[in-house]
Amino acid sequence: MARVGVFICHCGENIARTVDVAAAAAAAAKFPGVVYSVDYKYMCSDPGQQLVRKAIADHKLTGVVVAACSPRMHETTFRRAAAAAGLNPYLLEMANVREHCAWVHSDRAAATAKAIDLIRAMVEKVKRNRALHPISVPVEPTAVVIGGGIAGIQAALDIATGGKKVVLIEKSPSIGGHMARLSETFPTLDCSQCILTPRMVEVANHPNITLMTYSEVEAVAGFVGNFEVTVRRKARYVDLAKCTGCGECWSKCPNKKIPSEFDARLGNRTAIYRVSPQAVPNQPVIDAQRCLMLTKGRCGVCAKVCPREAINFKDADELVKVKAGAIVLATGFELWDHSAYGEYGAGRIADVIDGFAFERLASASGPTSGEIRRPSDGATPKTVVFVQCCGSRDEKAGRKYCSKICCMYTAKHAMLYAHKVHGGRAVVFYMDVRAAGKGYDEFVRRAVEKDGAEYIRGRVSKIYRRSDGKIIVRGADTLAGTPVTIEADLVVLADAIVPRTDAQKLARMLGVAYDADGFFSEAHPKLRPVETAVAGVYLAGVCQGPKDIPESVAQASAAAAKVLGLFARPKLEREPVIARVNRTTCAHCRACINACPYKAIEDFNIVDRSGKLLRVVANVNEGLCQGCGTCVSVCRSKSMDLDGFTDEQVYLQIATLEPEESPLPARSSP
Amino acid sequence: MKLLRADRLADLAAALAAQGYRVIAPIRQGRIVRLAEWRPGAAIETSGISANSVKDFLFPRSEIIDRYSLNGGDFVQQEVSPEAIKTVVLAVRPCDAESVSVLDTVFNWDSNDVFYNARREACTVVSLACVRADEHCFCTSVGGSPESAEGADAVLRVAGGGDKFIFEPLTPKGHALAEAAGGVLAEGVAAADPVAEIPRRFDVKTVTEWLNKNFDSPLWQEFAAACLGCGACAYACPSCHCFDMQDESTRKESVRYRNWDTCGLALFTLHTSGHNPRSTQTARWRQRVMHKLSYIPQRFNLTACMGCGRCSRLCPNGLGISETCEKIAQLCKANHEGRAR
Amino acid sequence: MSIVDAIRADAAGLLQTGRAKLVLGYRSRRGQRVPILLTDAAGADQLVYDAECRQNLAAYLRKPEVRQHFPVGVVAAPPVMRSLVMLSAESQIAADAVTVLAVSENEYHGALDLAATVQLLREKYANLAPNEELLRKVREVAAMSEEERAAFWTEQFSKCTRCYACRAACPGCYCQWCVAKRNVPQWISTADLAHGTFAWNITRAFHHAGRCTLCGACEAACPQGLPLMLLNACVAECVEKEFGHKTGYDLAEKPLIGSWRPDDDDGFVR
Amino acid sequence: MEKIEVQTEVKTENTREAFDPRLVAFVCNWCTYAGADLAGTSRLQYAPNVRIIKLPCTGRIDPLLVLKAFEGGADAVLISGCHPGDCHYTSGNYHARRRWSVFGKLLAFAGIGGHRLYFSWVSAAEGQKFADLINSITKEVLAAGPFDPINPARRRI
Repeated sequence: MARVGVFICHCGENIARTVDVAAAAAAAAKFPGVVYSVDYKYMCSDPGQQLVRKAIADHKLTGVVVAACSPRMHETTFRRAAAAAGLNPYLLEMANVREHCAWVHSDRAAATAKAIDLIRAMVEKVKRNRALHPISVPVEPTAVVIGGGIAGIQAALDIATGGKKVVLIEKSPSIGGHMARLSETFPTLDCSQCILTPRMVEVANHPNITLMTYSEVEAVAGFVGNFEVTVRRKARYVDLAKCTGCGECWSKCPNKKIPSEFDARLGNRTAIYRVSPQAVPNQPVIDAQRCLMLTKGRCGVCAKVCPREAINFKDADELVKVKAGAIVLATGFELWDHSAYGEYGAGRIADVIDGFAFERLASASGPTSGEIRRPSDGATPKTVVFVQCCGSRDEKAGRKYCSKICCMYTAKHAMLYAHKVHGGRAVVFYMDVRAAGKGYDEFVRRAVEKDGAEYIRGRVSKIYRRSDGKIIVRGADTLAGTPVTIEADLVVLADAIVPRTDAQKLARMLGVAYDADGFFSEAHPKLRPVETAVAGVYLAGVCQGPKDIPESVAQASAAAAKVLGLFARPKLEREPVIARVNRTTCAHCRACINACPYKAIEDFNIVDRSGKLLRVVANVNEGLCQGCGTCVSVCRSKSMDLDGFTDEQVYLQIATLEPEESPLPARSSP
Repeated sequence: MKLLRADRLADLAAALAAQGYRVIAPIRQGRIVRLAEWRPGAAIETSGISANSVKDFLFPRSEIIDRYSLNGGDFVQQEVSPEAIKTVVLAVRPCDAESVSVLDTVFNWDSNDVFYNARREACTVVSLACVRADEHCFCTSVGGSPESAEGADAVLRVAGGGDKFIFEPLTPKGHALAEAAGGVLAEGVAAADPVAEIPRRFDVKTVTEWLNKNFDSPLWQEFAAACLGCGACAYACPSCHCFDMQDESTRKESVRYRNWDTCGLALFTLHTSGHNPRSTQTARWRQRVMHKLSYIPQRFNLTACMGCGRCSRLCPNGLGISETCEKIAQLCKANHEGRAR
Repeated sequence: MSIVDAIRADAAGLLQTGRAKLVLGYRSRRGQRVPILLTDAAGADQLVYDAECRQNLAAYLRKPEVRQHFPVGVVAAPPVMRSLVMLSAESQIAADAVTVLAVSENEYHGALDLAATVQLLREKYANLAPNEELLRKVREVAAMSEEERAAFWTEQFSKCTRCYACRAACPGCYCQWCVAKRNVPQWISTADLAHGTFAWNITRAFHHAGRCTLCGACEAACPQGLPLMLLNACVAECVEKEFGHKTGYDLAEKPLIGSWRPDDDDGFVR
Repeated sequence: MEKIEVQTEVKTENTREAFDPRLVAFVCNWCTYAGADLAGTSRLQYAPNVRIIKLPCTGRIDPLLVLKAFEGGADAVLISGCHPGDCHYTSGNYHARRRWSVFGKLLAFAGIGGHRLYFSWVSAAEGQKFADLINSITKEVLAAGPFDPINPARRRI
């Protein structure tokens, strides 16, 4: 027989003012199964908790209902108190008579009646509660970091320095990401490569970091503490163990006119190439689509000149399985392709470029060695127009959000231009200048006041090349209320930041949610900004939303702290609210397997003693199940149930909320 | 001799209703004819056989047999009296009327079922001898006949080529009914029309003998092959009488229902352990046939099949007691001939 | 060769070659069409087929007595073919467990495996003509006032004896433990009083959302004449209109209830 | 198939007696329950007719729960959870939405219309929306009258 104790909190006057707590306690005392019922001024106070502990012991309670505030406030408090008295904490439930009753009603009689109903429902529920025990899952103390940009680098270094193993997976042949392509960084104007390169090298040399460049995640299985990540190591055709990065091969490669992705196609590279002189690892890779040997079967110059015999034309993709306890997503971003804007020349005007192209023009290691020359003819532009919000904050283009960093880098571009081309004219079209951040607004002011950038508030409606080669930028000055036409030599569009095109594929692999714009969703926008809703998967950098470098680094360190926290204990404990299959009655229709948002349900073979397959049924993986209960609802035979919210518990809650006078049939059918 | 014009059947119903009877009669509802409470204006269909049987009004599909109320922490048992409304069931088939004897027996053999008996006491059964039968009727094969009066309180017999009925009261209840009918029944003389000819399909004694010896026959698998395991046959059967008990409760009270149940459903014999002694539909169908034609005959010297043919008529899959019995009879005949030779 | 002759020949062939150990078909009995389970090719000449063959023979595939005879041949009209595909998608039958003797009112398509059956369905039976009479009745009920509709269903459900003939006749009802059997908790009252029969019939209809092929076997099996197809058609209409879902045309079909799209109807949500 | 419109209009000529509607709300733990908490902490007043039953996610809310609530005499049932895309469990509410889309139409067809069964998305931030929702549902149910005692879904006396 159930022996339930009911504890009704006055919450000072908060509850007692509206709910007749004494009447509620008296009513609860009469509920079937209730052996103890009391009201008290402050249940969450020490004496209040002591009341619970003592009653559990004195009355041999098998269940406790605390009628007080929202369980979100104090459920943990009271469950701890129950546990201290030797009662399984999951045998305690809270009836929310403050937020859901006393605070939202003024009619004392109605509020009291409602409070009694809420308590009765919880008493009925707790009578069917089962002792639950936190689920213990072993943890593989290795983290996989996906993406080798600054966020991934930071996360990897922090975790590795914390003493745990890291596997850093990077899609391209070198780590460094977009930051490696920048010239200088705002607001300090320090050289991007100068601050990044040491970090890249540290990654390569760190004993706790395994670096997998030119590799992509192919599949993810498992769950927090026990992921298995399948990585495709793409064929590099260069044996990293043998290659010293001497450069003989790429200097002799006959195919020299391949536009360099790193240099925003403003410079060229060879078919066997290093991404950049600072690449880590500092060894080349063969572009299989461009290599004459690999495409046409003749050439092989690189192999001939290589002093270490490191070239292997027979290299093939390789699948590697990595076991990991946590995953950090740092897949970064790409720029939106402005060729969708027909009014801006649809990407066909060579001298209308994006921000990265300008970074490469301004970079000392770039194709122009840091001189600002326009792509079409190499001339030094006398007038440069910068257009902010190109694709951002534009519903028409499908992106309502602000890309966040463009205001700052545009100011930086204008400033760098002024420093490099004396007497040049920099015009910036903007919607708003968003420069919140330490030293940011000052930086923009400097661009305007010291370096003479002309800021025009308004959108650009059209960009085209006039027959004389000038690029005509038509727009509006909304402050002056006049149309503006600028004759420019170069136009730099601050294209929107968009997630990697293949990010959604990765999200689906992991079960991680992404928002309407394709950025990964954090578990909570305020309180869990680096976790995803999938336990053990964390976010770092722009893959979660537009960010600048310090923010990306901060989030990466936060993600690393979360990973180290997870790895601090050899096993992890999870809330035992998980689904269970009744194997006797499961019909194996696989509806639950299809519906589970976590892929936590799998086939399970029931075999006899000789190993012969008898039946296949569904099985819940305790480590993966998050306890949403979607499987319970799609199960037609009710062979699935959810601990903590079982069918029986919910049924009794509903049944007891019927009006008291709710009758049973008075008579049989005649 | 009391006579009733064929077109005055509804008047008889009206007269009885006026005398406080609840009148149950075969009435068309959609695509089927069911025994249902007669309301003024409803036509009584006498041509075929109703989908449900008299059983529905003696042993209803759900009956409250116990009731408790909650008083403080204690349950208090409440008095539950059987629902027994003075009822007449009009123009049912002789096979239906006969089935009442089986029900009388099974509800009274070890203890007296007060619920059944109260309803039975309050119920007057008027059968209508069959002048027509369909291809599923087989009463003559199980010892019945289209003009049997067994179990009936009064019999209607078709006369004058169908334009009138002879009303023949048989029991005090039947006579009381005739009195209540008053002027609707007229005195007169008529000769009953010939009853339907229903060929004998099998000899029930031979079948029972075979059943008594062949519980383990592999043929059961074949007999039951087409059975998908529902309760259509048992619930339509006038003599099937198995039930289950279920409790239902609210905040203040709880009731215990006696609901129809059937050996055709797997749940019927399922143990709490998960073991089911009748784990296959083959075993369940065998139970149904055995119960009717072996166990009840052995125990009560009765045949629990009236040959109404409802099982064959309603089974979507063509099973029926007669189908199985015919197969058994053929088998016995073949065996017999084989031995003779 | 007539349709029936072709079915007989193929059924006999399947049994003779061992491609099937059992053939599920129809025979004639006292003017009714009833199922026959053939294990011997010699019995194939009992097989018949016409529009009166209303049972969905796919329902037999849940019987252990039938499953022990896998692989089986099944005489199947388009709705039954769709049921077979649905059963395969729901992992109730292996792809090689069934050979389909694919037939329609005026054509016989031969003995096909499930993949070929899907192809046939897509090519020739992608848009099965709706039952106009049924739709007319659905519209009639839909047009009633809410009170009238409640009264209509009260009367209909009051006939239900909970014999579960509808369940037995339906291939989609393969759960050994139907929700109607559950008693901890007892979601569906077993008493034949209104609430139990309402809960049963509504739950039955809902459980077939996106799975029902409108074969009509349940209604044909109902001994009390409940208009079950009205409920089935109402659900099927919603499923097709709102989600473009038609079951039984894809062996890898995802269940309708148990999958979702971000652009699913949101109009009814406040 | 041509679209079938189910009549769900409440007859306005019906004059209903005043009564105290009973509203059972099945809500998810992460959004609507928290939204109702916010209504509380913001001291937003709403009709005391609602009884909240908390479940982890709208995905957990089986149609059987709704049938049970109606059986016992609920005048209206509300199902509420996270907005599309906001589900704590990523997609439980999407599953729920599809389920309710079908089930709502089936129930309407069987005689339980729109003024008995309500669906809403209420986020943890929408305390006001929750309060408004309860008030408007209570008002609508008052106008529609008590859940028909002879509705087939009701436990029959």
